Amino acid sequence: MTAPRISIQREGFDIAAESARLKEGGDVGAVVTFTGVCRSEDGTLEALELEHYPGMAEAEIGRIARDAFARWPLSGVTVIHRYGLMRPGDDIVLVATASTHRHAAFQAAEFLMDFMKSRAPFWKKQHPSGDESGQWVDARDTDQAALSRWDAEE
Amino acid sequence: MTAPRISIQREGFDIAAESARLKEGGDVGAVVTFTGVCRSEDGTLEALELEHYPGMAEAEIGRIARDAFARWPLSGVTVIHRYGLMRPGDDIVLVATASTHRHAAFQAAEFLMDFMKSRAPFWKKQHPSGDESGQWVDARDTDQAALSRWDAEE
Amino acid sequence: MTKLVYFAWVRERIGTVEEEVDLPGTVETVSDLLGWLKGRGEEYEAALLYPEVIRVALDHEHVGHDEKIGEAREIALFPPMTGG
Amino acid sequence: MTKLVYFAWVRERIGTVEEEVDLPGTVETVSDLLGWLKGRGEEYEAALLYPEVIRVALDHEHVGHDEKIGEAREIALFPPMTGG
Repeated sequence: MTAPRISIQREGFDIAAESARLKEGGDVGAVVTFTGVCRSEDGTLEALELEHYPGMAEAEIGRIARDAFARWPLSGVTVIHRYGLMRPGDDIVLVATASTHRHAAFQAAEFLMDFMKSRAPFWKKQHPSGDESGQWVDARDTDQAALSRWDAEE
Repeated sequence: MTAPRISIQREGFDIAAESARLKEGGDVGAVVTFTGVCRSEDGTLEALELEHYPGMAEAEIGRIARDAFARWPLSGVTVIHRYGLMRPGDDIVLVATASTHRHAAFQAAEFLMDFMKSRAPFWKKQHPSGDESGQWVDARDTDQAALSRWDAEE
Repeated sequence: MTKLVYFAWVRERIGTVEEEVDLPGTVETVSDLLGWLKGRGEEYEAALLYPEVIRVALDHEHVGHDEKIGEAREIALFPPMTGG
Repeated sequence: MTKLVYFAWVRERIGTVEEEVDLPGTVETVSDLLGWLKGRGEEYEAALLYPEVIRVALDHEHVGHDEKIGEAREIALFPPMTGG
């Protein structure tokens, strides 16, 4: 296990570079990446604003990553979350996991994303075309429910 | 749904380019990639030789991809499998899925990999250091078992 | 003095990014804090109308409403997270 | 004439990549084919010693051993796959 790489940043990220970096962490057989992308909501969305809580965001993601390391045999974890203004098609978040075995890499990536959705201190505000002030995205019950399944497993 | 992109090739692949291509397929919110990497087997492996059945490989992967499209709301699927001689750290296979929702993208990628392992006509031969003739990798019961869980789900 | 920081629509409704406050001795738990803040004016009342949805972090750690505030130096109030 | 193609250690043991054969009328199923091939010489016997592990594809489609060969033009024999 190497320390998780966690970055909260305004800039985009390079999924190929992040994947290559993870491969250096051990006798890696599987790398799984999840990229969350800003949707156009069928063309109605002009932009998405992402606010976060500096300091706590890194701390909370660190806790989630350490939890993943404790649950699965991982050789590396990378989490990059962007903030600021996103346009449809822009990458918002990257979760990447590396392991000797594919099942661990898949499970850990899905676990990390489920927790990122409801536990990392980020808030999305949608700006539909023609709506300057925008509206805050409501938390979804399905995201909350997605967390509970990890209690039963492993 | 767009047609799956399937490629059986000797050359490596660019995970960032493949991910970007998948994002063009619709109102994508989630892209999941799985990269299978040649392991060093704790330093004992010099090379891995990958043989395949041309024609059938494309056909069988196409069937698996269509099955994934039928099970989950996907906007795109990419499968690239390399053949030839691999060195430790080389990428062997890429499975990438795109969807509006993260759960579908994760599930479909894992499904595709489980089927690729036991159903796509590829065979691995390990060449340990100092062993010119090499030895064929045995199929693993755990890979076979991984398929059966998809019967019960969805 | 305790630093209070606000995010998303909690920040917008209160109209402040952060402030330093002198908490009275009666404010022991997170729940006490939410009740006390609500009495500080219209903006606070609008932001904390439904206190049960407000999430709170003490020094960067998410806690429940019955948690004791203790020696926390930075207390954050925000809506349910919608990241990822 | 039917084209037979071999892969991995089946190919190595038989010592041939592919060959054209004239299947006798008694060979109806995949299982019949494996039995008939086994009688063609030592190499075949070595390759097909445990016929139950041999996988077979008719015209690029994976089939069970009880499948009828029918009009298949290309029949492939190989060990369990180990891709991915």
